[in-house]
Amino acid sequence: MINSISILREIIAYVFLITGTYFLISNAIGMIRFPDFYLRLHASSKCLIAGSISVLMGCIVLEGISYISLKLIIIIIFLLITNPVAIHAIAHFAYNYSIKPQKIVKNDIKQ
Amino acid sequence: MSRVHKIFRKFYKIGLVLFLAIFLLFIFDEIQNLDIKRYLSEHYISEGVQETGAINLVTSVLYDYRGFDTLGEATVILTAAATLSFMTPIKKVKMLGTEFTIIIYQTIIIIIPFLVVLGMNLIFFGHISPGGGFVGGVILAMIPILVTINYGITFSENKLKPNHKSLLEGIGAIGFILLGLLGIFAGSNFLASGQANFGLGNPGELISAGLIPYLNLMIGIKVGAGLAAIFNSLIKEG
Amino acid sequence: MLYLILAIILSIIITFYRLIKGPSVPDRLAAMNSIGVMFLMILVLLSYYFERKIYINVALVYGVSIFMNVLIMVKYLQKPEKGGSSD
Amino acid sequence: MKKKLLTFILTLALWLVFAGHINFSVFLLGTLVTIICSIISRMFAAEVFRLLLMNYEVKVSFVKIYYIFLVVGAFIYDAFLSAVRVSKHVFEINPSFSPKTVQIKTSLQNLPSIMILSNLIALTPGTLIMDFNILNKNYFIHWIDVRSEDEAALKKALIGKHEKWIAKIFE
Repeated sequence: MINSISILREIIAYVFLITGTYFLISNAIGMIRFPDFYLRLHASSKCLIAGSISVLMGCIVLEGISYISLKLIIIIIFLLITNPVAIHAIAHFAYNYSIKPQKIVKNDIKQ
Repeated sequence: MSRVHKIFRKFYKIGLVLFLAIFLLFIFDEIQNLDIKRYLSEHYISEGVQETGAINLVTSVLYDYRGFDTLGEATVILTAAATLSFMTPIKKVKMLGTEFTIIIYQTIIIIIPFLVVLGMNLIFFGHISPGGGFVGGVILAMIPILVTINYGITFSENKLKPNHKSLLEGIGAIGFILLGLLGIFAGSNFLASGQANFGLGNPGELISAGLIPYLNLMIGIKVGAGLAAIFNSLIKEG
Repeated sequence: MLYLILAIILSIIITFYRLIKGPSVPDRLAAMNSIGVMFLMILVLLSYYFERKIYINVALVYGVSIFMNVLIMVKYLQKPEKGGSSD
Repeated sequence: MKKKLLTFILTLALWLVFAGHINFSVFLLGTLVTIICSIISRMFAAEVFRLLLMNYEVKVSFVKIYYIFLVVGAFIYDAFLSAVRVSKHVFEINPSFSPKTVQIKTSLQNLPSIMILSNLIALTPGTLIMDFNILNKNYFIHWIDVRSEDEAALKKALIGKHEKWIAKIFE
């Protein structure tokens, strides 16, 4: 009984870890394949955040309840607060650097 | 002709880097296969915990066995901060920079208490977990740097005066030397904590390892104040 | 666990192409940020692989320093006056 | 006074998590560090824990806790959904995009709520904030793929729903 629960926990943990690694690899390939700067930034924000959260969640499931999993939760909260802000800072910097989005369909910003 | 020259220059740089990498690889391979018996490192690893009382071996080497070298490293930061504050102009030249939006301001305000707790934890737990005075000082120095890039140099120097920073740095340096002199009063060498038996305690508790936590605290204060002073004077020069 | 670490190292190497090639400065900044977070994941996974879980503190400090790095770079980098490669 | 006690307990809990074990000496040092932390954060930022400093009744606070869980759940759900969509674009053979920049006006007043809404917008499927105007409270947003006008209205409604939740917490 105990053995099957530990096996189930390992399976859940590795599912989380493998999805996280998949998101990180898709971030790396998207950074190369996308044609425009802002599109690359989309790949770099969403896939990066989801991948890192998924890897850390896998580590928490592998660990169980202890001080180390609390530290990992603090890392998750820190990444959730700071990483979108860092991406926003880079996008704002590029907007001031006068990089225009290419292939635009409709533009609502009054020039 | 010029195009050939340009291509040659590009490949010359790449070839230089590759040559250096292969050279370093051979050197590391040689170092791995050397037959020198490492008496000193084996002594540190086997007896370090009992002699100094600190679980973290790096800290026990840095503040006990080689404490005098750490004093030398700390002097480098003191000299750099003193020289920079001596050379900067009194009149503040504003350095150009992109304006941040209100979102980034708000995030930085939320992060500041987290940084204080993290830095203090790294300093005070330097002898039983990874960390130490240098890293904790850098984390604490991030707070004045963040305030400087957020609200500008004038606000930052109004809140934390440069004189106070240099006073804090002096307290760190002099305190380190005074703690070192305690070893001489106890009848041992300069900067001796393990040899002079200053209450080593049980390894793994907060109050243990003799003088090492206090030395950590002094180094943390000194590095934090010094780095903040260096950053502010570099920004002011423009 | 080792194969996951190798996969993340592979993705770091792929992202390095954008860091070197990148036509403009913000491209390089975005590549630098993503390489930093990927390396943070490697630090967490390595502490599990060697079973020294106390080294998660290193990952915390590294995560703080990435954020600082991006903010200072964004603050003090400027567009060159003439001859810059904007488009 | 009650709110100050709450901030004290939160910072002390952070210290104990970092410390790794609970002891009498660790606890004593933690109180000292918490006092130093409150002094420094008072020096630089007056309104650090603005959410906790406000006055409200017991029944209202339970409702607020429910909405906090809702927002955190929306955070993580949006992150995964958007990552799946973007990674679907990555592995297409001929990726086709229709990007669009748009501006959205918010009705939020507090600065922390604006920050949290911007974090949420950075994670909803295919949006990215380029600029924020403090006078008009306008977000300039870059969207990755919007095929038609209906889809745009749908996504604007999604952002409006998040905005309503955050307004329940902070205002």
